[in-house]
Amino acid sequence: MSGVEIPYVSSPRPDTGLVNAKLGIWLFLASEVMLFGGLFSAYVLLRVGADVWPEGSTILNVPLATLNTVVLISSSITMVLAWASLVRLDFNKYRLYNYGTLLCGAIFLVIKYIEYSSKFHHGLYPSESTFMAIYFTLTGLHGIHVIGGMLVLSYLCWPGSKMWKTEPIRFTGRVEVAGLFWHLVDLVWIFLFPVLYLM
Amino acid sequence: MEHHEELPFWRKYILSTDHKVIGIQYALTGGFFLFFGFGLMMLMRWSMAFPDQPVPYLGFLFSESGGAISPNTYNTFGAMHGTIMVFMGVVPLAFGAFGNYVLPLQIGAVDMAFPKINAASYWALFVGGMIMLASFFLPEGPAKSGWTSYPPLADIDVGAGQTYWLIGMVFLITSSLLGAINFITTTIQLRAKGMTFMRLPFLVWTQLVTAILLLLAFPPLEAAAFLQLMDRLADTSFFLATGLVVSGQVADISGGGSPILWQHLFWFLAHPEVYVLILPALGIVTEIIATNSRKPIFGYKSMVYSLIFLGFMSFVVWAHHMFITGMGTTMNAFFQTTTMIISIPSVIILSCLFISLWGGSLRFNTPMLFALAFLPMFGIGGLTGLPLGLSSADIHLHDTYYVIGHFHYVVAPGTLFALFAGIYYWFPKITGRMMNEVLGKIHFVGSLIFMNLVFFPMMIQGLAGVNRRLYDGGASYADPAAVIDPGFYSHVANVLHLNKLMTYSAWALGIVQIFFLINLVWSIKKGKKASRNPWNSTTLEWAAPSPPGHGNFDGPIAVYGNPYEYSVPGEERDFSPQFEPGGHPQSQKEEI
Amino acid sequence: MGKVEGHDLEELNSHVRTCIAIFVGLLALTMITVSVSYLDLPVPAAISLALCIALVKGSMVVSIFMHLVSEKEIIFWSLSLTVIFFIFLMAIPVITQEDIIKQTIEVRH
Amino acid sequence: MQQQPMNDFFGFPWMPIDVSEHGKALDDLNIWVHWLMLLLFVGWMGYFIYVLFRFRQSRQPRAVYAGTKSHFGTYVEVSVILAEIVLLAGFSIPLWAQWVDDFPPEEESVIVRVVSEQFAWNFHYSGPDGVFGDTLPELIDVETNPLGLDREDPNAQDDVITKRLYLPVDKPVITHLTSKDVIHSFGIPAMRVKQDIIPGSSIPVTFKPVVVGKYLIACSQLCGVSHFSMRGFIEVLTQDEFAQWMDTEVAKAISEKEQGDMW
Ligand code: HEA
Ligand code: HEA
Ligand code: CUA
Ligand SMILES: [Cu+2]
Repeated sequence: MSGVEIPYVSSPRPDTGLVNAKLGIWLFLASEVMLFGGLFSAYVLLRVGADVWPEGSTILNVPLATLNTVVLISSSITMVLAWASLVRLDFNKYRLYNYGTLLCGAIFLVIKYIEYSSKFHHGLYPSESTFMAIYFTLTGLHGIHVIGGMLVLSYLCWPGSKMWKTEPIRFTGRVEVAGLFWHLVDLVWIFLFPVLYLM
Repeated sequence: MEHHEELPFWRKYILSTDHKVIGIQYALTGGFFLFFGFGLMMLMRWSMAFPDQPVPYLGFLFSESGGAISPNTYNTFGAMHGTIMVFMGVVPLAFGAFGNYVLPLQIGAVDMAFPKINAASYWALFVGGMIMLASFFLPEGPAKSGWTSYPPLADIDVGAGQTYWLIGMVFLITSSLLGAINFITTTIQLRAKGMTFMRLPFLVWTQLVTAILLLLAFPPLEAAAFLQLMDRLADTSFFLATGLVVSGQVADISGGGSPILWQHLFWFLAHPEVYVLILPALGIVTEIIATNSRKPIFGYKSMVYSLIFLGFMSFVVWAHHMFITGMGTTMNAFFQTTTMIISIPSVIILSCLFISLWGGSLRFNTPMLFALAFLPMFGIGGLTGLPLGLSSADIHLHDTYYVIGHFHYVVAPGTLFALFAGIYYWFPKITGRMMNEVLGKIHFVGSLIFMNLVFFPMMIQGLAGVNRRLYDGGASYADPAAVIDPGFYSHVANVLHLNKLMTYSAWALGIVQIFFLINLVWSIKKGKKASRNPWNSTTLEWAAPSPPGHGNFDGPIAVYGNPYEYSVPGEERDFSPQFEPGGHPQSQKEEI
Repeated sequence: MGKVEGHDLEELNSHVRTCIAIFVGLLALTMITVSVSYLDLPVPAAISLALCIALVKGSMVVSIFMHLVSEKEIIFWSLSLTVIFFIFLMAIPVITQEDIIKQTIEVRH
Repeated sequence: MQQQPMNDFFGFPWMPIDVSEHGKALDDLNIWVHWLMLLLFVGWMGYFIYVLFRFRQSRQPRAVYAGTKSHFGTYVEVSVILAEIVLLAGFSIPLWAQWVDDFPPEEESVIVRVVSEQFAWNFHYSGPDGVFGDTLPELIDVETNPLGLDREDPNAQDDVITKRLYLPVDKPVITHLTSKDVIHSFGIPAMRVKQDIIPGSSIPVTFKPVVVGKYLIACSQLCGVSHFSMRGFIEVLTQDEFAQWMDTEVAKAISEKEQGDMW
C-alpha cells in the first residue's frame, strides 16, 4: 500500500547488519528445516521400528537419482551465477543463468515424473509398504518445493524483473533471497538422495 | 502526517496491509471463533448434565437424535471445541490481534516488516477457518477424534471430516508461520532509535518468544498432517500397525506404522503451543499491572531470562502428555525432570508480578481487575500441572477431568481474562473511546465467579477418576441399571451431581458475556472520548494518536529509557514515558 | 565494470570462484557416495558413510552457496537454535520409542 | 445411585477407594504434591490480599519507585526447586521404576491377556498349561471367536476367554495389553492402574488387588462413538473361589472344543 515507508527494505539496519528480507527468509528456511525434520524423524522412527527395511537401491533407480542430484547441484551454481551477474549490473546474463536454473528444475521434475510413472507401472503405490509411503511423501513434498521455487524464479525472471529498472538494489536482494530458498531445496535433496536411495 | 489519497472500502478494510486493520480483522475473527467454540461447549455441557434429553430451544438442530445430542455429535463438538478455541480463537486473538496491533506501536515501527505477508497470514487463517466451519455441513459431520486426532482412530474415521480438519490445519499452520516470521523480523529490524532489547516492553518479549515457538514447533505438526492425509487418502500406513482388525475385519493395509509417531509429532507442537496460549497473556498482564500499580515491574530482567528459558525448555517436555503410553523409566525420568524444570521459570515470572505490586498505588479499573485475577487463576492452573507432571501421580489423573480442569484454569480464567484485560486496556487506543467501567465490572465479577464454578468442580471429578470425553458426563459409570449387576464400585456416583452445577455455571458465564458484547459495541460510538494516553502510561503506543493514523506516529520517534518508569523519585508526574527524555537516570545508562 | 551498491567486486569474484570449486566438490562427493553404495559394505557402515558424506555436502551448500560463513550474528543464532531443536526432534522420539516398558516376560504361545 | 465409599483427600471425600497394593504410594505422592501446591497458593494468596488492601490508591497515593528490596521471591523459588527435587527423586521416579520394572515372578502370578476392541474388553487366560494358544486375525468372528483363537493349536485346548476379568485376591496379576483396532486405555480407578493400549504392541502391566469385590475398568482414551460406555467389569474373588471358577471354565472350554470336533 502507498504511504508508509518501511525502513531497511534495501539497505541494512546498522546494528543488525541485515535487510528485512534476509532475516525473513532465513526464518522461513528454519521452519522448512523443521518441516523436513518432522518427516525425517518419522523416517527414523519407522525404520528403527520395522522388522525389515528394504535397501533403497533394490527398488529405486539409483542412476536416475544420481543424474537428478547432478542436475540440482548444477541449478544451484547457475543460481549463484545469476545473482553474481546482477551484482555486476549484467542483467542479460542474469536472465541467461536464470533460464539455466529453471531448465534444471524442469529436467529434475521430468526425471522425477519418469521415476514415479515407472513405479506406478510396476504397481508400486504408496500403500505398498512403509518404505514406498515415505519415499513418495518425502520426494513428493520436495517436488512441490521445486515447483514453488520455479514459480518464484519465473516471476523474478519475467514480470518481477521490472523492479530492476526502478530499485536495482532491492531487486538484487530479492534474487539473493530466492536463491537461498533454491539452495535449501538442493540441500534437502542432498539428504533425501542417500537416505532413500543408498541406505 | 501527509495526506493520502482515499482508498476504496475494500482496500482499506478488507485487503488492507495496515497492521492495525489486520489486527482488528484478527480480533474479530478470533472473537467470533471463541464465541462459536463456547457455543458448542454450552450444548455439550447440556448433554453432560442431561444426557439423551432434548436440548431446549435448539433441539431442532439435532432432529435425527430426537433433539438430544448423540454421542457422535458430542465427539465432533468436542474435537472442534478444542481445535477452534486453541487454533482459531486464542492464537488469532492473543498472537494475531494483540501482536499485530500493539507490537509495532510498542517498538515504534510504522508497520510490520512485510505488510503483504501479514495480510496473507490473516487470509490463510480465514481460509483455514472456513474449511473447518464447512466441515460441520458434511453428512458425517466434522472431525470427531479429539483435538489431538490420535490415529488409528483418526486414520480410520469414516467421512471427510478428519480430512477437512487436516487440510484446515495446514492453512492455520501456514498462517501462524507467516505471522511468526513477520513478528520476529519486525521486532529485530524495526525497533525505533534507542529501543534496545532490554528496553522492550515485556509484551513484545512475550510475542517474540511466542513467534519463535510457532516458527519452530508448528512445522513438525504440518509434516504429521501430511502423513495423516497420506494415510487417509493414499492408503499408506504411517500410523497403522500391522494386523489391525476393525469391526471384525482384518484391515487391508500394509501395516508397519506406529501410532506413537503421531503423538510425538503432535505434542512436539502442542506443548509449545500451550505456551503460545499463555505467553502473550503474561505480556498483557505485565503491561497492565505496571501501568495500574504505578511502579516499575520487579525483576524485569529475570522475567526476560525466565521467558527465554521457558521458551527453550518447552521443546523438551512434550512427552509428559504420553507418560502412560508405555514409557520406560529412563525417558520417563527425563520428561518428568524437564517438566519440573519448566515450572520454575513460571514460578519466577509469577513471583515477580506478585512482588511488583508491593509499594504500588493500585488503581482498580476493569483492565486491572482482570489482570489481577489472572494471577491466582493462572496460579491454580499452573500448580495443578505439577501432579500431572509427576508421572506416578499422573497414572491416576491422566485423561480425567483433572487434566481438563488444569488446562482450563490456565486458558480460560487465565488467558481469556488476560485477553479481556487487554481489550479493555487498548480499546481507547484502537477506537479513541473508553469502555464503560460499570458494565466492565459486572462482566468481571460475573466471569470470575462462574469460571471458578465451572472449572473447580472438574478437579474434584478428576480426583475421583471421572474420565474426559464422555458425552453423558460419566453417567454410564454410575447408573445402577447400566452397571449390570449391583455391587460394582462406582467411582463416579458421588460426584456426578456436580455436572449440573458446572452446566448451569457455563450458561451463566455465557450470559455474563452479553455485558461485554454490549459494552464493546456501545463504547465504539458512545464511549467517553479518550486522549492519547488515557491511562498515563509509559510505553510507545501511547505516543500515537488514538486511533493511530496511517504510519502510526506523528513523526520520527526515539526511546530514552526503560519501559516502566513510573513514580520516578524527583519527577512531578508519576510516569515518565519511554518516548520522552527524563525518567530515572539509571534507566538511561544504556545507549543505543 | 559497474556493480550494485554495497558489494565489493573483488570479494564477489573470489566468492564466485569458491562457489565453482564447491560445485566441483559436490559433484565429486556425489560420485563417491554412489560408488561406495555399490561396495556392499555392512549396513551400519554404509549408513554412517552415506550420512557423513551428505553432511559434508550439506554444510558446503549452507556455508558457501548460502554464504552462511559470512552471515550476521542474529541469523547464526537463530539457525543454531533450529539445529538444536532439529536434533531433539530427530533423537528424542526414537530414544523414547526404544525405551518402552520391556521386561523379560513375553506372552508364551 | 447410592453413595459410594470414598477415600479422604485433605478432609474431603474426593478420592476413590483404593484396593491395590501399590496405590497407597501413588496417593501419598499425590497428597504430598498437593501440600506443596496448597502451601504456595495459600501463602501467595495471603500476601496478595494484603497487598491489594494495603497498597490501594486511596491508602497509597504515590507508589514507591524502588518497590521492595527483599529477597523473599528468591527464597520462595529456591524452596519450590528443592521441594520438586524431593518429589521427583524421592518419590515419583522410584515409584515409576517400580511400576514398570518390578514384575513379580511369573509362577506366582495370574497372567491374563487383555484384548481391547471398539467397544469391549476380552480377557484371555492360558488355563492350567500356562501357555496361551495362538490367535490369528483371520479367525476372528465377532460372535463366536472374538480373539481369533486357533482351536487346533494344542495349547489352546484349555484356554479360557471371558468378557469379565476374574482375579484372585492377594495374588499379583500380570496383564498383557493389546488392542485389535484403535488406542484404548486400561484404567481401573479403584486400583490406580492406567495404561494406554497401543495397537501393534503388547504392553505388560502388573498390580495386586487386595480386597475382594467388584470394580470397574474405565476405558481412558477416546476410542470412538461408544467410548463413553466402554466399561469393563472386574470381580476380585477369594483364592479358592477363583480356583473353582477357573476349573469350571477350563472344563467348559474343553467340552466345547470336543463338541466342536464331533460336528
Ligand atoms: C496455556 C496453557 C497451559 C499451560 C501454561 C500449562 C502449564 C503446565 N502444564 Fe499443562 N496442559 C495444557 C495447557 C497448559 N499447561 C493443556 C491444553 C493440556 C491438555 C491437552 C490434552 O490432553 O488435551 C495440558 C496437559 C498437561 C499435562 C498432561 C496431563 C495428562 O494428559 O495426563 C501435563 C503433565 O505434565 C501438564 C503439565 C503442565 C505443567 C507442569 C505446566 C507448568 O508450566 C505450570 C507452571 C506454573 C506454575 C507452577 C504456577 C506457579 C504459580 C505460583 C508459584 C504462584 C501461586 C500463587 C497463587 C495461586 C496465588 N499439562
Ligand atoms: C484455548 C482453549 C480453550 C478455551 C478458552 C476453552 C474454554 C472453555 N471450555 Fe474447553 N477445551 C479446550 C480448550 C479450551 N476450552 C480443549 C483443547 C479441550 C479438549 C478437547 C478434546 O477433548 O479434544 C476442551 C474441552 C473442554 C471440556 C471437556 C469436554 C470433554 O472432555 O468431553 C469442557 C467441559 O466442560 C470444556 C468447557 C469449556 C468452557 C465452559 C469454557 C469457557 O471458559 C468458555 C468461555 C468463553 C468465553 C467467555 C467466550 C469469550 C469470547 C468473547 C466474549 C468474544 C470476544 C469478542 C471479541 C474479542 C470481538 N472444554
Ligand atoms: Cu476404548 Cu475408549
Ligand atoms: Cu504439555
